[in-house]
Amino acid sequence: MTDLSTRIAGIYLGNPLMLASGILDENGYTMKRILEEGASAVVTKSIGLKERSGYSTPVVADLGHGDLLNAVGLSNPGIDKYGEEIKIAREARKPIIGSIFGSTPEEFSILAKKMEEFGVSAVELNLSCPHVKGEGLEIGSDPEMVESIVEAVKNSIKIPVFSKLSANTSSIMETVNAASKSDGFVLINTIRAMAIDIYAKKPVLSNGYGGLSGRSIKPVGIRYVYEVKKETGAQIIGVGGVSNAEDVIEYMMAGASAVQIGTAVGFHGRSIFRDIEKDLFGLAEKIGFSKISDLVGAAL
Amino acid sequence: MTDLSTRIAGIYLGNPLMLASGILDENGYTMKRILEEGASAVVTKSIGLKERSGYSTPVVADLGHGDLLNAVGLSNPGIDKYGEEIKIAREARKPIIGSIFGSTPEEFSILAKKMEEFGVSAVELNLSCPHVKGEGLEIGSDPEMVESIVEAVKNSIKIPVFSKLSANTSSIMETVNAASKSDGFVLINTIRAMAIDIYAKKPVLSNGYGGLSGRSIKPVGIRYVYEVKKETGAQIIGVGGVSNAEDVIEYMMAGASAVQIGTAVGFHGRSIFRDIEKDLFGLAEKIGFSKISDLVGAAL
Amino acid sequence: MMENVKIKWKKEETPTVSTLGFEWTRDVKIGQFIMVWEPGVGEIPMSLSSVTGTKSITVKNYGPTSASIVSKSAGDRLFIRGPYGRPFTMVKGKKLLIGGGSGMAALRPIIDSNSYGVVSARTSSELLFANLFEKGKVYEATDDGSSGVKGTPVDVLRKIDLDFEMIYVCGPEMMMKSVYDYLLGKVDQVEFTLERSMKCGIGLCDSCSVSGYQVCKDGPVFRIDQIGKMEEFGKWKLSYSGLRTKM
Amino acid sequence: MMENVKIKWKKEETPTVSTLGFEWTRDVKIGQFIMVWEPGVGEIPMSLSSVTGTKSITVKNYGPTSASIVSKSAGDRLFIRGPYGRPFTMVKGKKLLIGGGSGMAALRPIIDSNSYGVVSARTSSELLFANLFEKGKVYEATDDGSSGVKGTPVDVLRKIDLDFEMIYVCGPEMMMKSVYDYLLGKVDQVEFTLERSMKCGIGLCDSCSVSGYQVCKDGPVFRIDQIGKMEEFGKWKLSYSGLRTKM
Ligand SMILES: Cc1cc2nc3c(=O)[nH]c(=O)nc-3n(C[C@H](O)[C@H](O)[C@H](O)COP(=O)(O)OP(=O)(O)OC[C@H]3O[C@@H](n4cnc5c(N)ncnc54)[C@H](O)[C@@H]3O)c2cc1C
Ligand SMILES: Cc1cc2nc3c(=O)[nH]c(=O)nc-3n(C[C@H](O)[C@H](O)[C@H](O)COP(=O)(O)OP(=O)(O)OC[C@H]3O[C@@H](n4cnc5c(N)ncnc54)[C@H](O)[C@@H]3O)c2cc1C
Ligand SMILES: Cc1cc2nc3c(=O)[nH]c(=O)nc-3n(C[C@H](O)[C@H](O)[C@H](O)COP(=O)(O)O)c2cc1C
Ligand SMILES: Cc1cc2nc3c(=O)[nH]c(=O)nc-3n(C[C@H](O)[C@H](O)[C@H](O)COP(=O)(O)O)c2cc1C
Ligand code: FES
Ligand code: FES
Repeated sequence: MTDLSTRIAGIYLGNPLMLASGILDENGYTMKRILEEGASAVVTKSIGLKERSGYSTPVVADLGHGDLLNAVGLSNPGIDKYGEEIKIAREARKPIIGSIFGSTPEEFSILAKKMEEFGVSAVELNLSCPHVKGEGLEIGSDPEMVESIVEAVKNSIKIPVFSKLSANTSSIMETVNAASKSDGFVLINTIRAMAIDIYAKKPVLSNGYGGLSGRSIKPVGIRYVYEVKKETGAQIIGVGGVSNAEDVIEYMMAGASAVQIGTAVGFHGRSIFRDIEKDLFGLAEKIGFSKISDLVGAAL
Repeated sequence: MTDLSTRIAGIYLGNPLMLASGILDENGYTMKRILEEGASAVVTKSIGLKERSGYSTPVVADLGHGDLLNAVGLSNPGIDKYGEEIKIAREARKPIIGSIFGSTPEEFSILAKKMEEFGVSAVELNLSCPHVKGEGLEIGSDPEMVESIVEAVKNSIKIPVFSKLSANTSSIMETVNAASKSDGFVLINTIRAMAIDIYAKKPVLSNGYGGLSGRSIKPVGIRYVYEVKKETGAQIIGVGGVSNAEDVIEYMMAGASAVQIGTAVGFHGRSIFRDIEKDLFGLAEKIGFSKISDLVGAAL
Repeated sequence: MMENVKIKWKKEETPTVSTLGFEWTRDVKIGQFIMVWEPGVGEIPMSLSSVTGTKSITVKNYGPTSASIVSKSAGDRLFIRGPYGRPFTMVKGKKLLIGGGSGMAALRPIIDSNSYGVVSARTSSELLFANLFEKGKVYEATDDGSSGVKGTPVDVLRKIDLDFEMIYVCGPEMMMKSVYDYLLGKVDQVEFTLERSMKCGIGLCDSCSVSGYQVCKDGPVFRIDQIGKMEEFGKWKLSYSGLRTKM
Repeated sequence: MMENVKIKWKKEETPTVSTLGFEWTRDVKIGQFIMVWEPGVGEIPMSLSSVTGTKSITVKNYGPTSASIVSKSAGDRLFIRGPYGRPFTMVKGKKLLIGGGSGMAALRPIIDSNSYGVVSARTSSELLFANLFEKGKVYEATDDGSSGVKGTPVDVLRKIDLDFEMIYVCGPEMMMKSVYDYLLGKVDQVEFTLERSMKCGIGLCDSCSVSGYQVCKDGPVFRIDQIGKMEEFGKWKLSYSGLRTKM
């Protein structure tokens, strides 16, 4: 019997398929349902200290071919109120990973501690949020800041800490080294992008700029997973454009111990988790594996 | 009658469609044919001081959906021998832009001067080649180096100088500011990426890593064209994923005065220039323009 | 994928509601919706109030985006994407349509000679599409009693025989909750169209979810037995920020 | 898009040439080619030597990549993409096939009872597919005279009547150049398959171009009048780096 289970920083996953942050994880009931319908874990929406409305609609644009552009703008109810959603989601009795964003190491620590109190299995640091000091820059592009954040969070909680990094960088290894105290890396977040409607003569998102996700960014995600695995051997969760079983295997061969699925959940529906799981069983014979975790890094 | 002509740094283009660097521009006869078959200008392959074989095959991988991964590895015959190809291409009597790469300001100046001697209309600096000092980093991610290169080249030649920038950056404005003496910017080069064949359990390119081009990167190109146009008002040539007339209009509304086409020439064939030109005439009425250059920056 | 269509005609249905007709070649089923984008204003979901021939939306002037749509004229462009969502189950027999406010827009394409209606609104002038039912087949309910029963659709339902092959309900969630409570146990062929704030329309953002179901994708049409399993129906919704809010 | 197929059988054709058969559902026309990838070694173009039923490639052990392909066995995987390029024009009447070295691989699917062949090679044991022609319909030419005429295909052509509906030529470019020079002005229904070093196979890299035409996309099959317009044919090619080199 093919074994699809895997582990990331000691957390057992029944299959390598997790829900990515920001997709169907605002409402506790939705997360619970997604866990019941096949995801081995969910990552929450990125949560901050205070309630935020984010940008007004349109916040997403379907670009066709499985690609999406979004600028939701980190809307969230604030950490205190979000505990209620996690409580509901925990009824599914599977790992929940709390994603958090902030602008200082202190903010990240407070958020991480609250997440730990709410009973999540790990914390994911969204290091792609805007930097207060640098204009337009992400926190993740300031290695000193990244180092302080990871250190502060690691000192505040006992559960594993994952750093989610941006692909908008000239050197991912610089950020990886700065975040080396993390228990693992989540690669990658969306890529800076934009689309213009030529009839409206306007950007299609209310915010103008947005982040590209979906099929198009898979080769970018694969590259960074491969590079970081090769350079560090660290534990990695691959994200970006996973939409079928082949994509999962590709990420795992590049070095990921598990993957997260975002955009494709929208295009395919929540059944994507069960459908990919079924296809993974089918691929086991064609590719020749009995334990999927044996494939981690097979292409390195 | 719809006017499709445009200008970039004073260079007249009969239509906004140029051939991008590295695609069908190794052999002078090919460039000549492409100019005769509808491109308003061609950019040469990036040429260095000495002959280079580049990477062994596979150097490209068709990823489907109009996407391509490549790692050609800057193969070129060396600047001295390349003059012969430019001589052949010049028989078409349309602008030729000489793309050059090097690792020091001095190298870039020597190359630029040779290109000027060969009779090109402008020089395009490929600032995405590997940096000798930084491991894995591109020259374009070192602002001081970029500044020295642009300055050195500007001091060496009289024809316009375009800086072609990478999207692999946490802040494109930093590079743009460093290259502010350029007569224009060419945005963007390929995006770092990789693909693994799960049956071969190996990267599909001989070099492992490669650059993503084609349809997928268009939203990334649009974003940087928009951002740089908005911040600087500089003249811009948009590149990345242009495959039809709508894409051309989208780049122009984002701020590009002209576009370059690479990957789509392969998938569509050389006839893409004439076909897009025809479709642009068709779109003129639907969108409402009589001079295509009036659309430059319309979405800003 | 965003598309754009030219508005062919515009018709004022009530003082606050207008219908916009446009040619659109996509195949649309009754109950499905589109996302309508007003560049520079916002993007909101709208049911198709006509799904064959010239298609249409029937829009209530409510907030900024709907106001902007309603202010358009024939010849203007409408930016739309879709159609999205699961449609109604169509039946041949006698059917009852219960619509509150602009909710009648989604039900409009169902109206035929075998349809009965319960049309409700704040006041008489806002009763939408009541005139499209055959004579004697429509019941009205107004908050102010200016037309028909003074009260809610439930006040009408109490008075009529529920012998229909299918009952379709669309309106504000609290109205539907009261209809649901009344119909529960009496009939089982009922479909409700839920309305939640929608950001993406394609099952990604979670803003429209009710008890784990995405209204944009699993709905907007749900059967009464599905509604019965939704703890959040008529009780909780998430605000634009994601804050759990009592209805 | 890379695909992979399992090798069904392997047949040694000459001491240096083997044919590999595999099932592949794509529709292939005679004269088209595929790119064959040997992971860790290289990727090279190969004509299909059978285009219906079980497909095949016929490979000459030449350099590292072809050697690696030839060393494979039935059951092994072959990584391929394609088919690429423009095929031969098929005719019903009498035809002449002129093949040099492994060039016969591309011509093989044309061989039928109405085909005549001029098969050339360095030496007798390397004559490829000469045995597939009907008796008396094949002429041989070897550099060392070990079989047939000692010389080139042109030495054969001089001796025969050129009354064919179509002449197909495939082989080393200098051989084809001499055939071209000989046939020019005598016949006009001739098709040549050009061979150039190919990096991309899809019309992007320019490494296969001859006078502005991409052999991978506009060819590999060209008519004699097209060849006539190619200044570079038989004269110049670009090396792997792009250096203009005399042939
Ligand atoms: C499936 C479905 C079908 C519908 N069909 C119809 C129909 O046929 N006819 C009809 O009249 N109505 C219909 N509606 C209701 C209609 O979509 C709403 O009336 C409409 O969204 C109101 O938008 P508004 O901008 O006019 O009003 P507002 O209430 O001002 O805006 C609501 C919208 O504004 C945005 N928004 C809200 N708060 C914030 C904030 N804090 N920050 C930024 N943005 C915010 C959101 O996009 C929200 O959806 C339907 C709804 C659904 C779900
Ligand atoms: C359309 C077409 C159809 C063909 N059909 C057949 C056929 O049916 N049968 C057959 O036997 N042959 C065929 N050939 C010829 C065949 O492709 C060559 O013999 C083959 O490329 C030889 O490759 P090799 O690696 O074995 O030899 P080599 O000569 O060692 O390698 C040639 C290849 O290696 C790479 N290379 C060369 N120089 C360098 C360098 N400096 N750095 C890095 N890489 C380099 C290139 O990819 C080059 O194409 C065909 C060729 C074409 C163009
Ligand atoms: C609508 C949307 C919202 C997102 N919100 C977040 C977020 O709040 N925090 C975060 O770390 N990533 C967020 N992401 C990024 C995803 O988690 C993921 O990294 C990215 O979409 C790539 O994966 P995909 O191609 O499978 O979607 C969001 C993505 C989308 C599409
Ligand atoms: C095969 C290939 C080779 C390329 N070589 C170069 C090069 O030598 N110099 C350069 O500046 N860009 C090079 N590029 C990048 C293109 O010029 C262009 O910036 C990129 O491909 C995006 O455009 P596209 O999507 O239209 O292909 C190359 C791209 C491809 C696909
Ligand atoms: S509107 Fe986004 S999930 Fe339904
Ligand atoms: S092989 Fe690249 S253009 Fe023909």
